[in-house]
This record gives sequence, structure tokens and C-alpha cells, in this order.
Amino acid sequence: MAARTKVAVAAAACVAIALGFAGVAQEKDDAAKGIEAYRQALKDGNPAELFEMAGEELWLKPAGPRNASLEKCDLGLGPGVVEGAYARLPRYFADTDRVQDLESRLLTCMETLQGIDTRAHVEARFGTPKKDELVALATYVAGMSKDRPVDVAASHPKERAMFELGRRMFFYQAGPHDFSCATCHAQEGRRIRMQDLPYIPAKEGAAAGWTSWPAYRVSAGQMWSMQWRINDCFRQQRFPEPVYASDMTVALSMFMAATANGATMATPGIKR
Amino acid sequence: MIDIERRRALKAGGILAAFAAAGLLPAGRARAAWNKAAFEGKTVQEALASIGASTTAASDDVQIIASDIAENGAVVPVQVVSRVPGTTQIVLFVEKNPNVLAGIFDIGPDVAADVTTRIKMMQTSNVAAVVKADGRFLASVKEIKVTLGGCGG
Amino acid sequence: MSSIGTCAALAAAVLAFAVDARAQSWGPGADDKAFAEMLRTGFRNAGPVSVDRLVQDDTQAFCSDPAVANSAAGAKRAEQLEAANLAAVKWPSDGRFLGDWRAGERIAQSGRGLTWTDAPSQANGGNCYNCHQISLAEISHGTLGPSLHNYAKLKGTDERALRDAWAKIWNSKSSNACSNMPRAGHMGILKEKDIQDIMALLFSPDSPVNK
Amino acid sequence: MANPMRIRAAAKDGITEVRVLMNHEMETGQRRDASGAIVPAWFIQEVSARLNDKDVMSAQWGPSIAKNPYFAFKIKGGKAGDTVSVTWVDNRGDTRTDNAKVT
Repeated sequence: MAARTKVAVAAAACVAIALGFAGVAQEKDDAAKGIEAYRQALKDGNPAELFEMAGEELWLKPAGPRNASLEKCDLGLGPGVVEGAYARLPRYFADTDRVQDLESRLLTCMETLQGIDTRAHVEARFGTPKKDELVALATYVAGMSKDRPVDVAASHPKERAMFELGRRMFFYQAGPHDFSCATCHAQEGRRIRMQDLPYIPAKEGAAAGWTSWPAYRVSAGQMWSMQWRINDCFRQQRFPEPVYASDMTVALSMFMAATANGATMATPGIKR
Repeated sequence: MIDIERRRALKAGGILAAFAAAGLLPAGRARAAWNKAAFEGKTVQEALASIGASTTAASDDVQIIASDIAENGAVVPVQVVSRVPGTTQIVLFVEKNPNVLAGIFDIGPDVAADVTTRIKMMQTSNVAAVVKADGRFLASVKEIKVTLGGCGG
Repeated sequence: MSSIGTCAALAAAVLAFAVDARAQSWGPGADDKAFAEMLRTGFRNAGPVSVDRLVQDDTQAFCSDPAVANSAAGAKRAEQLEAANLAAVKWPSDGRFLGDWRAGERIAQSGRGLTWTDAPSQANGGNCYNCHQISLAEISHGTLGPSLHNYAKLKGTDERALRDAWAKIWNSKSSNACSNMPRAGHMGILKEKDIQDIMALLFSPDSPVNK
Repeated sequence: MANPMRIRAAAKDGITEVRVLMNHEMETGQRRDASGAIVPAWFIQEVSARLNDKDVMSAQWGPSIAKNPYFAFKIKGGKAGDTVSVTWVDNRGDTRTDNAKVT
């Protein structure tokens, strides 16, 4: 077998050299094709399903000082309606007089229904138990909007303002690297390393981003919510850390969701 | 299924013994002692020797289905299909992993010689599938390239 | 959370930006006051990274509204900013533009440094492959910037080519006010020696870039 | 404590295709944590499957199987309403069994 192995490696090397001479474009195409096949192979059996199960269990489990479950949580479609709710977030909620994304709204329900002081959840690092709960809940709720059209028109004045704030934030440059969201996400058809970068100011790119989170990240074997996704974008932008569920994060989500309006939810996703 | 408390209690007392004593594991299940020597093999040759395969022959009837490039080595989908009659075992190796043996799949009369899993790969490497059939060992090899991650690398 | 000083600086930065930006393109609800408040409540200190990083310099403020930056009035302002950034370029103190291309390749590969999870003691990377094709041996490269393969063959190796490349790496905004490329030297991301090494990766005849 | 598996089993043309997602860290024992200490190996070593009460499949795994393992295989026979059960045992002796109805 060893000899056969060597032949295979040598053959692969020859192919690589031939491609090098044939031109850069060809090599890129082959790499992109290989990666497309890889991504397809991952789609069946997304470990995100494990987190949907865990999230549903948390949703139904009585917890907090009031020993209540989240079953009566109003995610915008009335108390207890989970199906289709994520496709219509973020939105304005009269009871809090705020525009809220899913995770911000989950905090509200934990406070009002379960009597939980959620400050510790806000403060907790991603990847620690309190944030894991929120990510699992978000994965469960988002999964219940799979295949539904995004319905975020940003028609309420406060929703419109949130959209504009999000758009302004998207272009806000700062930090030692002069990065903004736009640095990577405002040019079409580009990538970082091998990662395709969605062009977020237009519908198709906004949809590619917005409709595929929460997603299972195979690199770390972690489930990431949209809040975690945004948090890590800012980390790589060399910004300070976003405050979980803050208006800033909701504004960016509103900018993406409303730009993606009408696209189909593909939650939960799976990413490299 | 057993509830959590019961599982805790069982674990404290040595779970396998407890299961067997309670008759919760079918007799067949306790049998396959994990092949420590094979899983600790640092080379394909060492690991092969530990499963009793001194020689292997290349065969087109053993097929590895996987993409040529894995975007991330942490999760690499691999399917192995054997068309060799009488296949009783499929063994999967990653040549450049610290421990080369990834898994041993026993193919009884009730399952097809067709298994899919996801493996970790430290780096670009050959992946080998060895099939045991009628005491013979037949092999197939495929190179899978592992690209670097995105930012932060 | 942010100190009072930071808040004041932040408000000042946003206001200074507003003076420039009469053609500002944000709709109702995203005025400077609301935006500054959103920034104040939206970020926190983490690890070695403080909210002070939100304060913009003139170049960052100008480039944060594409409608303004791309306007006719913006073109003039961009020229001024480019001149100011060019004037801030520090040239190699020992007169040497080229260092060790192998070290340059390592810096080009690394995307580490200056995030809230990076140890401040760790050397910063150049992030180069994130956006550029450089050595053909590395197939995992980004496309936000142009390919740098055959750089010396295309640009030559005379004094002018060396100075242009040095200025671009030290302070990319010296030739394009709103370039997406970081100002590696100007902002202290890379040290002089690091930039000499990256220059060698681009210009050395032995470098894979020119093979 | 071990979390549940996700098992799907679908019968078609006399073959039951089983797809299983398991909840497990699959630590290799080679990784270091932030403080530089080795994270101890912790991985599933044995997997077995039954169709109703009959053993049909067993496997031995090493730490090269990816975190939150995915495992798909094909049982000869089986029909809608049958029960597929899957059991894993890890190197700490922890175990988990879950069932699914064939569809």
C-alpha cells in the first residue's frame, strides 16, 4: 500500500504543477469546486439538529424564580407562537417599546415569564453555559422558520430608524485596521482566504448572511447564533466587544433582515 | 433508555459491568473490546498489523467517496463502499494523523458494506479504506487536501 | 464601560464628521446623536481592547459614509487626506527596503494580533493572504485585494517601485484615502522590520512571488 | 451528562437507511487549553445498533472521528414502524442509548 500511496501523492503533485502552468483561474475553479462538494457532503446531518433538540427542551422546561417555561413567550406572533416567528424578526414590540431581535426578545421572556435576572446572561462569554442556553433556544426558534420567507419590512418608524442606524453602523470604520463591516461585505464576489463574502447591501448577499444563521460551525464544533456571528465579526474587525443584544447589534440585524426581505430562511445552517 | 439518576448510579459502580449484570446490554455488545493497540498505531503498517492484516492488495471494489478538498480538517465527510463479496469489516485510516486509525466498522449479514462518517484530519493526507473479506484485506487510497481556515490563521 | 472622556471624544469625532458630511446619507433616526448613543451602549471593553478604539481619525470618519466619500466634494477631501497620510509615512531608518522574504511569508500568512482574544505580547500578523494571492503555493487566499504574484516582474525593482510599495504597506491611505487595506506601519500593526520582510517577499528574485 | 442523539431511519426498497448525530466532544487528548494544559482524551469508543431486538451493526472508533459525530449506515431489511436503537460507550465509560421509529 505504501508504494501505491507514493504514486498517488506524486500524481497529485503533477496535477498541481500542471494546473499552475495552466493558469491561476483554473486552479481557483478546481479548489472552489472541491469545496462546493465538501459543503454539499456536510449538509445532510447538520449537527445543528442536536442544538434544536436541546433548545426545545429548554423552551419547555420550567425555570427561574417563577418556575415557568418559555411556552407563553411572545416572539411577535402572539404568546406561544414559535412557528414562523423568526422570519419576522427583528420587529418593534409595544410592551418593551423597543425594536428587538430574537435573542433580545428571549431575554425579555426570561425576565418577564421566568423572573430571571438576565444580566449574567448578557455578560457571559459565548461558549459558556449561560450563552449556550440562549444559542440553543435561538437555534430551536430559528429552525421553526425554516423555508419561510423573510418578512421584515421595517415599516414602523422605530424599525425604520433601527434600519438606518444599522446601515450607518455597517459603514463605520474604526480601530487599528480601519475596518468596517463594509470592508469585507460591500464588494461583490470577493472572499477572505477561501470564504465567500456576502455583499450585504443588496438582497442576495444580505439573504446569504441573514437566512443561514444560527449555524453550526464545523471548525470549532460550535453552534453560533446571529449575535455570536456579529460578535466575532467585530472581534476580527479589531473593534471592542459588542454588548449582547444591544441596540447596535439589533440595528445591524435589522439592516440585514430588511435588505433580505422576501428571501427564504435556511435556518439552521452549517458553515466551515 | 435509562433516566439520569440511574445512569449516574450505574456509572459510579462501573457502568459496563453494571449494564451487563442488569442484563441491559445484549451479550454481543460487551464483546467487542476496543482494540487499543490498533488505535494507538502511529503508522498505517502498525495499525494494520494490530488488526491482523499483514498484507493488503489494492482493489477498485473498495471505494472512498469524499470531496478532493476539505475546507476544514475538523470535519471531513467520508463514505466507504465495498463491493467485495463477503465483506466483514471496513477499516478507515488517515495516514498523517498522530494516530492513523479512525474507525473499525463490523459489517454483519444484516448491514450493507456502506458506511458514512466524518473524520478529523490534521493536514492534507491520504485516507485509506481497508476491507476484510474472507480473510483477505483489500485497500483503496484517496488524497484529501485540507485548506487553511479563514481569518485568524 | 466607556469613560466620560471616551464618550466626549466619541461625540466630538461624530460631530467633526458631521461638519464634513453635509451630503450625509442616513435617514431619519440615525442622526449623530442617536448614532453616538448607540455606539456608547453597543460596545464594552474586552481583554486588552477598550472602547477607545471606536474614536475615529479624520480618514476613518471620512470613509465611513460612502455617499460623501464618493461625492465631488469628497474627491477634494480625499486628496487632502492622501497627502496627510503620505506625509506621515516613515521611511526605513537604515535605508534598507528589503529584509528576509521567508520571514515575510510567515507574516503574510498570519492573521493574528490586536483582537480582544489575542495576547498583546504576541507578534501581529500582516493578514496579507486574507485578501491577496501572493505565492501560488498557497491556494487559500482571498480576493479583496489584487493578486501580488509576479509583483517585481510587473512593477520593477527600481527606487521608485520600492518607495511606492513601502508607502502602500506603511500607510495604504497615502495613495487611496478609502483603501480597504490597513495602514500596517502607520497604525503600529507591523514593525519596520516586518515591513522590510514583506517587501522582500514581494521584490526578492528568490521569493516564490516572482517564480 | 450525555445528551440525546438524533436518529433518523427510513425504509425504502428493503433497505433501512439510518443516519445518526451524536452529541459528543470527541477530544483527541492532544489539544491544549488556553492555559497550556493538555485536554484529556474523551471520545466514543464503541457504537452499536439494533433493529428491533436484533444486533445489526457495531463499530470501534478512535479520536479521529469528528466532534458531534455523524454516522450513516444501511440495514438490510426493516420496515416502517420498526425500531432502530443506537448505543455508544465512551472512554470514560459513559453511555447513551436512543431509539427511533423507522419511517
